[in-house]
Amino acid sequence: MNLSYLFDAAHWSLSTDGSIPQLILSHLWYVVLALIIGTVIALPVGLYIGHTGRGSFLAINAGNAGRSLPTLGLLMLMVTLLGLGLTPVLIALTVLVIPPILTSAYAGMRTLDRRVVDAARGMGMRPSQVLLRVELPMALPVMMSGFRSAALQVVATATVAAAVGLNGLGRLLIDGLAVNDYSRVLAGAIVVAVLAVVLDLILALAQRWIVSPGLSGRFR
Amino acid sequence: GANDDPLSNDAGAGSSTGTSTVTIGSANFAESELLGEIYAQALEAKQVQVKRQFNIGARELYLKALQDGSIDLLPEYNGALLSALAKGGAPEGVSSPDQVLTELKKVLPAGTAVLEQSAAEDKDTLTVTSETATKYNLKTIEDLKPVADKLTIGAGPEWQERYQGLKGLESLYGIKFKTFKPLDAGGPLTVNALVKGQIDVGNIFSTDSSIATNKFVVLDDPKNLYLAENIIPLIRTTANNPTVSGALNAVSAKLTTENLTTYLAKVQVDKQDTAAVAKAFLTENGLV
Amino acid sequence: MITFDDVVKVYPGGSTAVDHLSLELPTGKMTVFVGPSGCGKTTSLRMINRMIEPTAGRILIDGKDVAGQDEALLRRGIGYVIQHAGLFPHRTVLDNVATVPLLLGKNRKEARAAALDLLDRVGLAPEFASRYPAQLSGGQQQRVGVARALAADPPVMLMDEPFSAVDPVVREGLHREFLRLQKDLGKTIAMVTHDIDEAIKLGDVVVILRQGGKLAQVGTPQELLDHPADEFVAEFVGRDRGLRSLSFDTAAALPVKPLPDDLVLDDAGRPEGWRTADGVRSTAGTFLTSDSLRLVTDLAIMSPVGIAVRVDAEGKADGVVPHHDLVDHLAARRGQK
Amino acid sequence: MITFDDVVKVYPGGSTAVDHLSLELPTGKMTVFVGPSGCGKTTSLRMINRMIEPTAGRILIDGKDVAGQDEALLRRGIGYVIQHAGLFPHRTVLDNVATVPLLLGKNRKEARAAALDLLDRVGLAPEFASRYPAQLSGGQQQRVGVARALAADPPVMLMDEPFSAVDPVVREGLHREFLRLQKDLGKTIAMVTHDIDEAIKLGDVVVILRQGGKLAQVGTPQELLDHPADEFVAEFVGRDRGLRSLSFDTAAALPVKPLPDDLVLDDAGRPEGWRTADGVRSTAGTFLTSDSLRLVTDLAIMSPVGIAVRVDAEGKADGVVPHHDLVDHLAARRGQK
Amino acid sequence: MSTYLSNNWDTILTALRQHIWLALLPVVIGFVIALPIGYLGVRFPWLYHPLVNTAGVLYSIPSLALFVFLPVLLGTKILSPLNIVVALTIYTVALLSRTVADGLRSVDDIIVQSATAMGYRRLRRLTDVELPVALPVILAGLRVATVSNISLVSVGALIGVGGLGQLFTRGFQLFYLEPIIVGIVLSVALAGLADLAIVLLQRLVTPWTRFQGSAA
Ligand SMILES: Nc1ncnc2c1ncn2[C@@H]1O[C@H](COP(=O)(O)OP(=O)(O)OP(=O)(O)O)[C@@H](O)[C@H]1O
Ligand SMILES: Nc1ncnc2c1ncn2[C@@H]1O[C@H](COP(=O)(O)OP(=O)(O)OP(=O)(O)O)[C@@H](O)[C@H]1O
Ligand SMILES: [Mg+2]
Ligand SMILES: [Mg+2]
Repeated sequence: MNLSYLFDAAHWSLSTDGSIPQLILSHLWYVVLALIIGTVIALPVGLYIGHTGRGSFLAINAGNAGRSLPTLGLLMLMVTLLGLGLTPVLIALTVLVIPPILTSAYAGMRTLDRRVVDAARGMGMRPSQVLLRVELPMALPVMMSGFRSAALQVVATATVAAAVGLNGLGRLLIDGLAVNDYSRVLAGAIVVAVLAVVLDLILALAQRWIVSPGLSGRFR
Repeated sequence: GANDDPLSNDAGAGSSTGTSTVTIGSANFAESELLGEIYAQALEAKQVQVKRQFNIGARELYLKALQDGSIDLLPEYNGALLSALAKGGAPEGVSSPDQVLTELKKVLPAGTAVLEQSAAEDKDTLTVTSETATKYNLKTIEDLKPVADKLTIGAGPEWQERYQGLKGLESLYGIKFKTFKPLDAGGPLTVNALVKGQIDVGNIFSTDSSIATNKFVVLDDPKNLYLAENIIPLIRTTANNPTVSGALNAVSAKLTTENLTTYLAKVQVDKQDTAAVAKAFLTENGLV
Repeated sequence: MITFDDVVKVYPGGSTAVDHLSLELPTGKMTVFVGPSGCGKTTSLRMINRMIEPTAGRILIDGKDVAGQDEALLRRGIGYVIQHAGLFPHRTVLDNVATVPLLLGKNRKEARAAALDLLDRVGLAPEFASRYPAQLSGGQQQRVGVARALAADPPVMLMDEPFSAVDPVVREGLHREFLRLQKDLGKTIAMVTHDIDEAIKLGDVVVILRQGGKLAQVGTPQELLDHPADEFVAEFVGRDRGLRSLSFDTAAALPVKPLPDDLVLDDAGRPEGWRTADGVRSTAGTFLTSDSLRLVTDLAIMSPVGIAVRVDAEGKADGVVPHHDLVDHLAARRGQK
Repeated sequence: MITFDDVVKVYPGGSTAVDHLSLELPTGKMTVFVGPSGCGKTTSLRMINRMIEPTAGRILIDGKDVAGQDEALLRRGIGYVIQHAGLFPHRTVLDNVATVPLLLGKNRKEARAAALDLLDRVGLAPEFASRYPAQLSGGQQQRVGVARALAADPPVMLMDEPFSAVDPVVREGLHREFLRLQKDLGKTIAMVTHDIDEAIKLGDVVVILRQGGKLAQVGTPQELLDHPADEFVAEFVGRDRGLRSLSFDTAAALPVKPLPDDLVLDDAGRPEGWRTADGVRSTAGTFLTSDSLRLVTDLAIMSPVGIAVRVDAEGKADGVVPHHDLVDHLAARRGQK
Repeated sequence: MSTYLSNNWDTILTALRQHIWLALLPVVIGFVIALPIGYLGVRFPWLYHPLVNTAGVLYSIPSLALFVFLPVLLGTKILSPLNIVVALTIYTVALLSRTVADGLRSVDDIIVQSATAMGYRRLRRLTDVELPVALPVILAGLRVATVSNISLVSVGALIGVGGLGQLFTRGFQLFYLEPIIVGIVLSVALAGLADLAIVLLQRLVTPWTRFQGSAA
């Protein structure tokens, strides 16, 4: 294994075009955008389906159908239709993150103790208060695990952006492959994996912070 | 000739060590695939067993595949192949088809050979839209020099490293572009980016029908940065025999830049099936 | 007062859960709904705070039809204790209890102070306030549930099998505490249980429902025990009816005899036992005038000489009741009714 | 016979669950372990089939130390009914019951036929055989659990709160069935409950444990009620001790008086009620010689005239017991002991 | 579209067949490998978290990088479908070993205990009781693994072995929608069919789940 590319200081200067830090930033940009868009779309739908119980068949199957859409094909389709740019990549990545977020939001809402929801209604909470103050906090652990797996996947898959001329860590893979520089490909793979792990760690910390100890069992 | 069971493919690739199947590869662009298909049908016409393994990727990848025996035969371009194989790129001063061929034969990897090269050529070019050409009054690559710092160039990622890419442009012509956008080697990304104005200058192959379709302007290369790029079959010697070389040399003899451009347009513009276009070429040239 | 006026509930699918129920739940008293599983107890209860809407009929609280009122506001004025507590797992005990006051717009500090006070009332030390429900035992959770329902000081409370999740010993304790609390607070309470013993012990009024949501009988525990309306009620209140009915009469009117010589007392006048041929044997317990006739019966049976001993508040023996006298008293009591 | 020989169990972490327990569980009898939550009942039970290994001491079945035996083989010879049944959700009721016979290498057909027979014995119709556990009510699941434990006809059975998951009415039925079954089968049974009433009703021998896994008392139910070893046991067996102890004596020895005139009979000689000033009033029930003295007491209290009526197997009145006579009988009974 | 289909029927079928092989073989192999690994994660609880974390890391290696590196690591030929198979098997194992562990952990302890108390030995208990009861969870994971494998295979087209993915690159080079759409439709349909097949299989092998949550 040739790690020379990874450990070459020249590739780590923030000011050089195409340096690893720059690629990480652009990579994160795609990841974060896709996660935000995906969450904005999938979360309300998943919550709604879980809250009302209506359309649960859809939720379960849309999850699997979404997963079955090949990201590469979708990306190429979008580029062919829309031309180069961020949009086609974001569409492909968003489609990727929607299923786990949707299904986990749904599952989180479905598996929580209905008696507690009943108690909340019985105390005179309005539907929005029941959702925001009781159901949502209780569904958080399951929802977070869905979000984390979405994040893991999109970090790995955002490398395809480079295949259509964008930046991100995929550049190291695609360019390395094009110029037969395995050390660069390896650097790309390692940085992506490390990025995924670090991101997951951050999300795990965030989860610990936003999920009530009453649910996680981590009592102070 | 279908490779339905992918695991048997491994055994098939071992063909190079004796059996009579020839595995033909191609790079991941339409012309390479068309040429591969033409080779395939020409061989099949001579009762040679053929296996198709097209669309492999960049040269760096398919050369590896050739060396490890995954494929036996490829349509290649003599200049590009030379720059890929020769250490430090193609020697300076070498540019005519014959010079290139001579140099190429010196650096071929062990166990591989080239057959006769054809007259058909498909060169790297620097191409701009007619608007850009008018705006900056561009006719040759040299004309880019005063304005290059305002322009973005798009090409395959490998251009960052190649002499016949950014390096040669800088050392031979003294041209340095504002930015380089890594796209694909003369492929749809580059064409599209050029049309949409996301790049100002693009690396497009000379036979590409998009040049005509989009009324692009191809800039002349007075200093011969780009080598001759004659189409030439690259083959593993174990797969070579008189039948095979005979058939392929006959194809090379009939290939010209013009007829290649015409047939390629049938694939690229008319979206005809590659196999059908290849068959038409062979029939019309009396090769089958 | 809560009034059920010819209330019917038919669930989609056609099962009749409550069948033309008319009832009055007196203000400041505890009314207990009891009956076999599936007889419509929970349904009846939940129609009061409109968690379930009746198919026909009306329910009135102090003369006002609940149907016309804003659901959320109505519910905030009615404490609701749910089976298995239904505590919010993501909130501390304190915040659970403070929920309704906060919903009503109380300021956080006040609400918490009030909640702390309530925890004390249901017998939970302040250190529980910052725990989460998962850190409490079942019985403690039930108490928090009760405290939470009481938090907004609602005049009406609904309780659905509030004590079912805990073991008998803890339940006993919760009962005692609850009765004490209710004596102070005087809420109008509707409670559901499937345990007839609990109903008889806690209820001022007991409502017995039968399968199909029909009213079988309503009355005070004593009335149900003494005069079950039919076989179903008699069977339901059980074989021990006679003994159970003794629970409702105190020993106040029970005539006592002076202390006999063979009752051994200590220096302070407290009974130590009966002098018998085998030596001194335990009295097996004593009773106060406020204890039930049932206890006296039990003591008389257990006593080595068949005599129950009465003591005063200090524990000094002040009279005895031979078993035969007790039987006479029971006969006299029967005659009065 | 199952022998606990100075058995100690200390869990990692240092909590002593069972503290120097020595006991004998008689063959063919039912021994019930009872005590407050966490006192080591389950632990004691599970050491018998080596689900838990003792820290010190030995457990012997018919004189053979269980520690020396192959775990799996040992367990196949001991039926185990676990709390909440623990049925295999992926197997039908029939296959659940046939599990151990199949493990023991019986052929499938025989095992199933035997299982069907057992389902019948625990009162489950054959149509339940092909259902899955999720299709049964809680009480039915418990029966399957019992049937499964019985399937290999093991001489020893362990039952951990086998009836706790069901409501009181169903539990009553299960008790009756189980007692009938045990009368036929005569297994050596160790059972755990936290319900003293259940222990007294079902146990031939009752073992009372106290907190910390110490033995508080062991004896027949009667012995425990009559002579609790200390305050803890007395408190645990409860206030109703006197009345409860009456449950163990039948009315067989109770002297009766001839039928008085004011007892109204129908044509077949069955009692209809007492003629009183208000008209004919119900006898409030009758008793057989096999009924308990507790029932007679209850009837005497409930009776409008303070007299309990005895009937024969056909329901014909054959004698009466005035409450005072009953009290005399109780006094005489006390004297004999 | 129809002319494209009729002209390229053979190519499409070939790609489809290769796609099926490349996607499903790893599912089978991965499942067989994941079973013991998942079991270990339950048998030795301290292994569970390392297992889950390793699976997470493996899953976050970009597929393209894996496709490119495997020949270097395994000494396979660069175009060998074996690379794809091994790469997808790695993903499958990462996904399923966690699912198997979670599934086994989800088996109610009371059930395991009662099996033990009936005299089951460890292995037989696993095969007769724990695995069957965990099946619904495991099969749900298998559905996800199968479906995502089917979609991942196409990435192989970037290095020349990609089943239906070749239709994507083809269409992409020609700026031609038909092959891409055909590829996507076939890929999704294939995933749908495989998914359906597992659902039906699940119905067949876990009849008891149909009643859970209904009665009692
Ligand atoms: N949402 C519903 N849809 C249809 N039928 C229902 C619904 N809820 C309850 N029922 C039926 O209505 C009847 C009364 O139910 P309810 O919950 O009021 O009984 P309960 O007396 O509280 O019983 P338990 O003691 O078991 O809690 C039952 O037969 C029940 O099956
Ligand atoms: N695995 C364990 N590790 C540590 N302590 C344990 C363990 N199992 C039980 N204990 C402790 O040992 C004591 C006895 O437990 P056991 O389960 O035998 O009680 P039990 O009498 O069956 O109680 P219950 O009526 O609540 O079922 C308890 O204090 C319990 O906390
Ligand atoms: Mg209810
Ligand atoms: Mg226990």
